[in-house]
Amino acid sequence: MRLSKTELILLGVAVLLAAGGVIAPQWLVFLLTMALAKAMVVQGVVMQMRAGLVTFGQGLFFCVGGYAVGMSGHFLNITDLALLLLIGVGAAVLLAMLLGLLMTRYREIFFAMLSLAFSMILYGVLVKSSALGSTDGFNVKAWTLFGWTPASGQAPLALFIIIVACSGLLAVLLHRYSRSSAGMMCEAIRENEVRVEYLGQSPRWVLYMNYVAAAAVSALGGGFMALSAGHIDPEMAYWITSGEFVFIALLGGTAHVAAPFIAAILFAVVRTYAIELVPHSWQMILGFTLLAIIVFLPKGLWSLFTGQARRAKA
Amino acid sequence: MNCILETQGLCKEFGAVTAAKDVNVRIHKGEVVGVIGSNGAGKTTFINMVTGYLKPSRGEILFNGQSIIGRTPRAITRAGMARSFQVAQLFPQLSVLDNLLIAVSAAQSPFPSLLAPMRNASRIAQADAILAEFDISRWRDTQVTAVPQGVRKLIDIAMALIGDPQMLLLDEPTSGVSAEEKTALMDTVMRVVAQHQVTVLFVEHDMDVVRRYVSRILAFYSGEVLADGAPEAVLANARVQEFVTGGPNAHKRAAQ
Amino acid sequence: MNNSKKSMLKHPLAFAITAAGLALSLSASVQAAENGKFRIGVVTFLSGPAAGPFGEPSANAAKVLVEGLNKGQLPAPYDKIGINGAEIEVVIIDEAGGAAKQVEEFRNLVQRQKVDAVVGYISSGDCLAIAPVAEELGAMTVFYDCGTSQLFKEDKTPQYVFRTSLDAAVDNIGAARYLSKVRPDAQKVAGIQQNYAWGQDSWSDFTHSMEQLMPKAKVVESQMPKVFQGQYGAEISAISVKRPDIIHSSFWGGDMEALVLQANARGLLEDATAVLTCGESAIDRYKDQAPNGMIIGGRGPFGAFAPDNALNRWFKDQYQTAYKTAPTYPASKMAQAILGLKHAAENAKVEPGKIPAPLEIAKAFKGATFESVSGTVKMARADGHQAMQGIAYGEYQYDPASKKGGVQNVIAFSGECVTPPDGTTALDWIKAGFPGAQCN
Amino acid sequence: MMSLFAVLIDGTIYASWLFLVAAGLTVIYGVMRILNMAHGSFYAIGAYAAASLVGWYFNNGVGPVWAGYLLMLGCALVAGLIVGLIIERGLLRFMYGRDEVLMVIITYALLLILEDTMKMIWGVNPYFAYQPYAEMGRSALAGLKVSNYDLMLVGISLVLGLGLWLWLERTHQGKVLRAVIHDREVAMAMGVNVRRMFTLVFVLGTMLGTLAGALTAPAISVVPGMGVEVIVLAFAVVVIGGMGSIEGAAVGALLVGLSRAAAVHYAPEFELFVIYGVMALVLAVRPQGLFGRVLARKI
Repeated sequence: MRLSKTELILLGVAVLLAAGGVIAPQWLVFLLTMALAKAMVVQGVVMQMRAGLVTFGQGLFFCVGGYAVGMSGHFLNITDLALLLLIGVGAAVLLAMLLGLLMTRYREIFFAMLSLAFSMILYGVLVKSSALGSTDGFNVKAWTLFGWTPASGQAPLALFIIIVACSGLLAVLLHRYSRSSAGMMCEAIRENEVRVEYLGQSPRWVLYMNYVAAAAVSALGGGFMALSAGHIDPEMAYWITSGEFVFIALLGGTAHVAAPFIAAILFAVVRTYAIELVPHSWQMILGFTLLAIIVFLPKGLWSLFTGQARRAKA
Repeated sequence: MNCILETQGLCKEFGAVTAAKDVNVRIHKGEVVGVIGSNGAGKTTFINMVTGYLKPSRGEILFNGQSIIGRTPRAITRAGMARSFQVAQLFPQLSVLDNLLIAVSAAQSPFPSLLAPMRNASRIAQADAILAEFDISRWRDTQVTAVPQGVRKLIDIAMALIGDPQMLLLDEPTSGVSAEEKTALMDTVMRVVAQHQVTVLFVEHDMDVVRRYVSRILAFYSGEVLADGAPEAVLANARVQEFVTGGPNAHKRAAQ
Repeated sequence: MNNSKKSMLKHPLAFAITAAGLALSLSASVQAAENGKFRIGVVTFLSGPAAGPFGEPSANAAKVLVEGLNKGQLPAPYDKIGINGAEIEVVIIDEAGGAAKQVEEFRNLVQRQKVDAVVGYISSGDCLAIAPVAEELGAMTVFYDCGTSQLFKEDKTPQYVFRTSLDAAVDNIGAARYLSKVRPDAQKVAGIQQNYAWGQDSWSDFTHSMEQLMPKAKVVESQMPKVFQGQYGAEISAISVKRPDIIHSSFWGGDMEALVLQANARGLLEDATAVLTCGESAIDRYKDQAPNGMIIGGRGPFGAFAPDNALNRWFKDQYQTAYKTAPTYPASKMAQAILGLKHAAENAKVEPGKIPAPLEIAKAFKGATFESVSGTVKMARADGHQAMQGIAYGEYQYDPASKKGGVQNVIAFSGECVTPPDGTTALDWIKAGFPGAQCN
Repeated sequence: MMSLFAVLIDGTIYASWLFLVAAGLTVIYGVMRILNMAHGSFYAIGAYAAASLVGWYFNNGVGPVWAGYLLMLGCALVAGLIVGLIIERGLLRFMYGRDEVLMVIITYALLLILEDTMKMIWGVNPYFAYQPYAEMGRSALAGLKVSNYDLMLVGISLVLGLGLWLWLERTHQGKVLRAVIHDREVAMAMGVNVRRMFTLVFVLGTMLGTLAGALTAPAISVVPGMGVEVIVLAFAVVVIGGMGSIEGAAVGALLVGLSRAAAVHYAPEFELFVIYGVMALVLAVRPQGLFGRVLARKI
C-alpha cells in the first residue's frame, strides 16, 4: 500500500506520540489514552456530520463497545485485547446493521432525536440490569495481548502505545475513506440528497454503510475506554455523554481526519484544568467555548490551520 | 419498436388539485420534444412522475416497453432516463470538478468504494471531457457557490449526461438565465446532446427557444395534454393560443 | 488569498502538531510543588442533584475540619497541628461526570497534584472504579460515603483502600431490626426506590432482612421510579391503593424530600409509617411537612444520631458557626474519614513534621480503632480496611415552637448486630438468618 | 377497578404537567425552528425563582396566602421575560438562518452556561417552597386521595392549552404567526415583521417554561440539575406529538402520561422504557409525529 504525504505525516505523529509516552508523566499518558479513545467516538460523530447528520446518541455504540469488552472479560474470561476489541466492534456493527435500517430513514432533527432515544433505551436497559451492576457498572478485567501479560504498572503505558498505533492506523483509513467515492458521496448527500438519488445512487445505502462504519469506529473507542479506565457504567450511553462527543466534533471541525484527535486532546486538557481551577463553573466555560467556536470558527479549530475561517468570513 | 417512453392514462391529484389528468404520451427514440404550458399546467409534475419522484395516482408509464411505476428515481436513472432541474441541483460547497466526479462515480457503480480515492485519472479525464464539451472547463476548480447561474444550469445538465442516458428530461433549462444568454446556452446544450444521441424532452416557456430546437411540441394545460404534434401545428392551435401562448404574438408582446 | 496563507494550507498538519505539542508541554510543566504540606484530594459532588444534600455539606465539613486541624483547635486526641505536625492542604474535585472521568481525575490527583491521600466518593460506581486504580498506584485512599457491598468483594486483598463509612446493607438490616422492635405487628410492606443500583440493592437487602425478622409481613407493592424524577403522583397512588402499614424508601436528596412532601400531602404518610434510610439528611427542611413518627436513619451514628462527645460538640459548633446550619450525616462522615486518616498517619511512627509514605499510613490504618465525631470507629471488617459501627434509627419529631425537627425513640444497634462478618456477603448473611450477630 | 381509576387520574395529572413543560418547547420550535435544549433550564429558573421568593414570603409571613400564589406566578413570568429577552436579543437573533441542528447545539451551549449561572445565583442547596402545595389540601376521589394542587395543575394546563390554541387559530396575531410558520419568506414579503414575531414567540416560550417550573416547584425540592432531567422528557412528548404542534403536544402528553401511569400500576419494571418505547413506536410508524406535517421538497 502506498502512502500519501498526509498519511505519512499522520503515522509519523503517531510514532512521535508513542515515543513521547515513554518519557511523559503517567497521568498525562493516561489522559491522552482517554482522549484518544474519545476521539475515536468523535470520529464516528464526524463521519455522520460529513453526511449532514448530527447524532445525539453516538454514546450508544461507545457504550456497546465498552460493555461488550467488559462482559466478554467478565463472563467469557476473554482477556486478549485484540479479541476483546474485535468483539466490541462486532457487537456494535451487528446492532448498527439492525438500527441502521430504521435510522437511515430519518434526517436532521429527527435523526438527532431518534439516535438520542435509542441511546437512552440502552441506558434504561443497563440501569435495570442488576447483574451488570446497574448504574454502578462493573470493573473490567486486566488485559493480555497474544499471551503477554503486562507487568503491574506497565499496563497504562502499553495500552497507550497500542491506542496510538490504532489511532494512527485509523487516521490513515479514515483519511482514505474521506476521499473515497463513498466518503465524497456522504458530502454530496449532505449538500443535496435529491441530486444524489437522481445520479442513480442510493443515499440510504451510502448512509447505511456510513452509519455502520461510524458505529464500528465508535465502539472501538468504547472498548479502549473500558480497558483504560478499567470500569464501565451506563453513563456511557447517557445523552450528556453523546452531547460531549458532538461538542468535541464541533471543536475540531470536519475538515481533516486529524481534527477530532487534536480537539479531543485539547478538550481533555482544558477540562481537567477547568475542573481543578474553577470546580464550580467549568460547564459554563465549556458553554462559552462552544458558542465562541460556532460564532468565530464555524468550521472548527482546524480552520485556524488552513485559514478557512477568514475565507468563510470574506 | 422505437418508442422509448409511453404514458397511459396518467393521473395525479394533490388533494383537490388535479396536476395530471389522463396524460397519454408516446416519445420516440431520437426525438427532441418541447413541453409548453403556463405555470401550474403540470409540466414539472409530469417529469417528476416519469422519473419516479412522484407516484401517479393512476396510469402506466413504460420506458423501453417496461413499466417503471413504483420505481425509485435512482432505478429509473440507472435504467437510462436522466433529468435536469428547474433550479440547478448541485453540491454547492464542492468544486465543479468534484460535482462531476461524484456523478461519474455514481454512474459507474451503485456501491461506492470505501477506500479507493474518488479522484482517479480515468474519472478526472471523463469529467474534464464533459466540461470541455460544454465549454466550461475554466470553472473546473471553482466552488459551485461562486459560479454564475447559466454555468450552473450547464453543470446540472452535464451531470445528468455523464451516465450516458438514452433519454434526457430537461426541466426549464433556461429558467433563471438572462434573455441574452438563453440562446447561447440552449445552443450549447443542444449541440452536446446531439453528439450524445439522446432522446430529449424539455420544458420551456420561451416559444422562440422551443421553435428553434424541437421536432415536436406537447402543450399542457391544467394537467391535460392540450395538443401534441409538429411545432407549427401546435402553436397554431386555437386552444393552445388561448390557454398557453396567449395569442400568436403574446411572447413577443411580453418581451417588449 | 495571499501566499503565507497558502503555505499554511499546504502544511496544516505541521501547525496542528505544533499546537498540540505546545498544549501538552504547557500542561506537563504545571506540576505541584513539593511544599512539605500534607496534601489531601477531596472528591465529592459539586454539581448535579447530589451536590446540595451530600456534596456541599461534605466539602464544608472538610474545610471546617482542616482549618481547625491546621490551627490545632481540636480536642484530644486530635490536638496536634495538621497531620503529624504538617499543615494540611486540600484540593477539592467535582465528582460529577461518571466513573471513567473520575479514574482520570484520580490519576491526576495522585500523579500530577501529588496528593498524599485521597478522601472522597459518594457514588458506588466511582468507588468500584477507583479501588483497583488506587491499589495499582499505591495511593492512600479513604472512601467516606459510598455504600456498595461489592467494594471489598472486588478488591479482595486491599492494601491502600479504606472505607470509613458503612456498607449500605447495614442501613437496611438496621431498618428491619428497628421495625421489628417498634412495629412488630405490621403486616403489609411497600417500597419505593430510585431505579438504580443503590435503590435496587437497598430494597433487596431490606426485603430479605424483613423475611428473617418479621416473617409475617408481606411485600404488597414495589415501585422503582427513575432517579431524579421528582414527580411521584402515580407511584403514591399505586402504593396507596395497596394500603400498606410500612413504606420503605432509600430515596435521598431532592427526590426524598419531594416524596415526603407529596406523600404527606396526599395522606399516605398518615395511613402508613415511612422508613427513610437516608431521612436524616433533610431533618432541618421537613418542618411540619413530615408527620411525627416517620422513621428516619442517618446511615450510621451520624448527624442527629451522633453521640454527644467532645469531638462532636466541637465539630457541630464550628460547622454551625461557619455555615449557619447543623452538620448532616454526609458532613459527619467526611469528618470521620479525615480523622481516621489523621489517626493513621500519626500512628505511622515517623518523625513529627514528616509525611509518612502511603504504605506506612496504610499499615497504621489497618485494623485501627479511632475516635470520631460518631464515637469510636473500629476498622474491623474486610481485613481491617472497612469500618464497623453501629447504626441508629429514630422517629422524626417536629417542635412547632422552635421550628426545629429532631429524633425520638432512638434505638441504636451495635456494629456486631448489623454487620456481616468477613468472608460472607451481606445478602448471604441475611438469608442465613444473621449467624453470629450480637445484638444488645 | 380502583387502580384503573387511579391510572386515569395519575395519568391525567402527569400529562398536564408534561404539557406545561412541553408547550413552550413546541411553540418555539413551531415558529422559529429552534429545538431549544435550554428549555429545561428555563423550567429550572422558574422553579428556583418561585421557590426562593415564595419560600421567603411564607417563611417570613409577609402577607396573605392568596398573594403567595400570585407572587409565584408573577415571579415566574418576570423571570421568563427577562431571561427570554436577554437570550433572544443578546444571542439568538445573531444566529437566525443557521442550520436547525446547529441551533440545537447553540442551545446546548446555553444549557451548559445557564446550569452554572443558576448555581452561582442559588447555590447547590435545595429550595423548598411547599406552602402553596400544602395549603390547598386534598380531596378524595372515589377513595383515592388526590392533592388539590395537582387538580389545579390539570385546570391550568387545560386553560393554557386552550388559550394557546385560540390565540393561534382565532386571533389576527395568530394568523400572522401561522403565516410565518407556513412560509417565512412569503410572510416577510407581505410585510410581517418576522423578527418581532420571533422575539415575541421566544419570550412567550421562555415564559411558558419558567411558568411550568414555578408551578412544579411547590411539589418538589428544587435542586441543581433538575432542568436537565426534564428536557429529554419534554423532547419525547414534542416529538411524539409532532414538533411545533400544540394539539400534538397535548396528545403526546396524554399518551405518555397515561402509558406511564399504566406502567407504574401494572408493570413497574417497564416504567423506565415506556416513554422512549412510545416515542420509538410512534416515530417508526409516523416519522413526523402524530400531528407533524411532512414538507416535501420542491424540485
